[in-house]
Amino acid sequence: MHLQVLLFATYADAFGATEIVLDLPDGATVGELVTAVRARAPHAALPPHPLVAVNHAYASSGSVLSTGDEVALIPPVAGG
Amino acid sequence: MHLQVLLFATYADAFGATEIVLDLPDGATVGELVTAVRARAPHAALPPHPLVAVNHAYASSGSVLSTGDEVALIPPVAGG
Amino acid sequence: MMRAAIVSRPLDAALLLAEVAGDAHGATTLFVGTVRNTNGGRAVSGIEYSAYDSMATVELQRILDEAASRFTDVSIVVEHRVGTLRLQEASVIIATAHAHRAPALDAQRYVVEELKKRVPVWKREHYTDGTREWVGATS
Amino acid sequence: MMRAAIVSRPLDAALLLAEVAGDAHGATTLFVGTVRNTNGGRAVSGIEYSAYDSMATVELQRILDEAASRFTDVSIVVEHRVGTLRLQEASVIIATAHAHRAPALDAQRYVVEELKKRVPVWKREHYTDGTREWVGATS
Repeated sequence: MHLQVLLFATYADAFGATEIVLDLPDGATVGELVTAVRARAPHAALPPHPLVAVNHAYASSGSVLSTGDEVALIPPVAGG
Repeated sequence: MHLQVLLFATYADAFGATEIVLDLPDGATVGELVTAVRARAPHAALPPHPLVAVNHAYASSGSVLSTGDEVALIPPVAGG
Repeated sequence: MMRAAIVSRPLDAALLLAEVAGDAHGATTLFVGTVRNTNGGRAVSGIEYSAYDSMATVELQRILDEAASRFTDVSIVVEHRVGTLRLQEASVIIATAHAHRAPALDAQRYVVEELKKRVPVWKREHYTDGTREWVGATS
Repeated sequence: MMRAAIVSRPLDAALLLAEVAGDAHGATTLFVGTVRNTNGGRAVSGIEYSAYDSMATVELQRILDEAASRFTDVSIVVEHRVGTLRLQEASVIIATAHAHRAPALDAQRYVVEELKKRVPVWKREHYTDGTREWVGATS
């Protein structure tokens, strides 16, 4: 399945993009998505276990993804 | 020594006055003043150990009073 | 900036906020105590606040001095109003500011709690049935 | 009254105070986060805030829902601004109100702490020497 992954702040800078598209097997998990993202830009500053949001909620690395999910990699937040 | 004692809120209502004058021996303490005030209006709603302020600071019952001190009996506070 | 006052005019939240503001501050807080419409199940029409003005001012100043030593570099302005207030009018406003949020919030809490315990101010509630009563407990 | 928003216009403390006001409330609080002039010893000229807007709004709403269940009958309005802010401009304002002061203050603290931990907003500081840097830790 194709998944669009949103990038913000330092992650967007590291990848030079605010969004990347991945092709993952059906049933892939959040953890597998992170591994695929890191493989794609091995030198980028993406930690092994970044915060990930799926459909606007934080998701654990075991969460299973579906086509159409809105996935986002969330750098350490600094609002307020 | 003559001492003026300020009364507020429920205490003022109980005594029907916002100020009373007492004649106490030199060296009288806050505790002795309270006893004298209670003796003067035995049926008024003044508890045995009311808060007392001397010169704008809370004082313990053992504090010794001097002529010219500003003494006040402080009902339970309810600001804010 | 540290200032405490007992006043007999309406309180203005925006003025107090502006008074503690400064570009070294990252966090500003406000606490506003207002007259609410019920207490203990009775319908309130207003509250009459009275104070031992001279001592109340001194006691508020002592609280600010304590806050200044606990929360280094905090700014605090507090005003307590006396007189008869209508529903929703502010009886007390506390504004605090600090470089960081924790001391700004801690100072706000410290001042409101100490004020409630120590500052010689009293209130008599006016009820919609025309009766009035001194309120002993703080709310 | 519960409302959360990510906005790109200046924040107005007086409007948020008025929005949570009500004559059943005895206590109203405000927390204002502002751009301060230094961080880590560097002179700051402004801060650029960005957000994952859609999720930030949802996450703020979740925090308000949690506050509503912890602090029954609390009113809360929170706005976080995005864009480039100058010194002393407000980046976030949280207004809370309740019949009693403890839940109003506790809700204020809860919302600000959870917001700092969970809401996807980032800031890049602009320094007076012309450099810029993403800020990882909250202040």
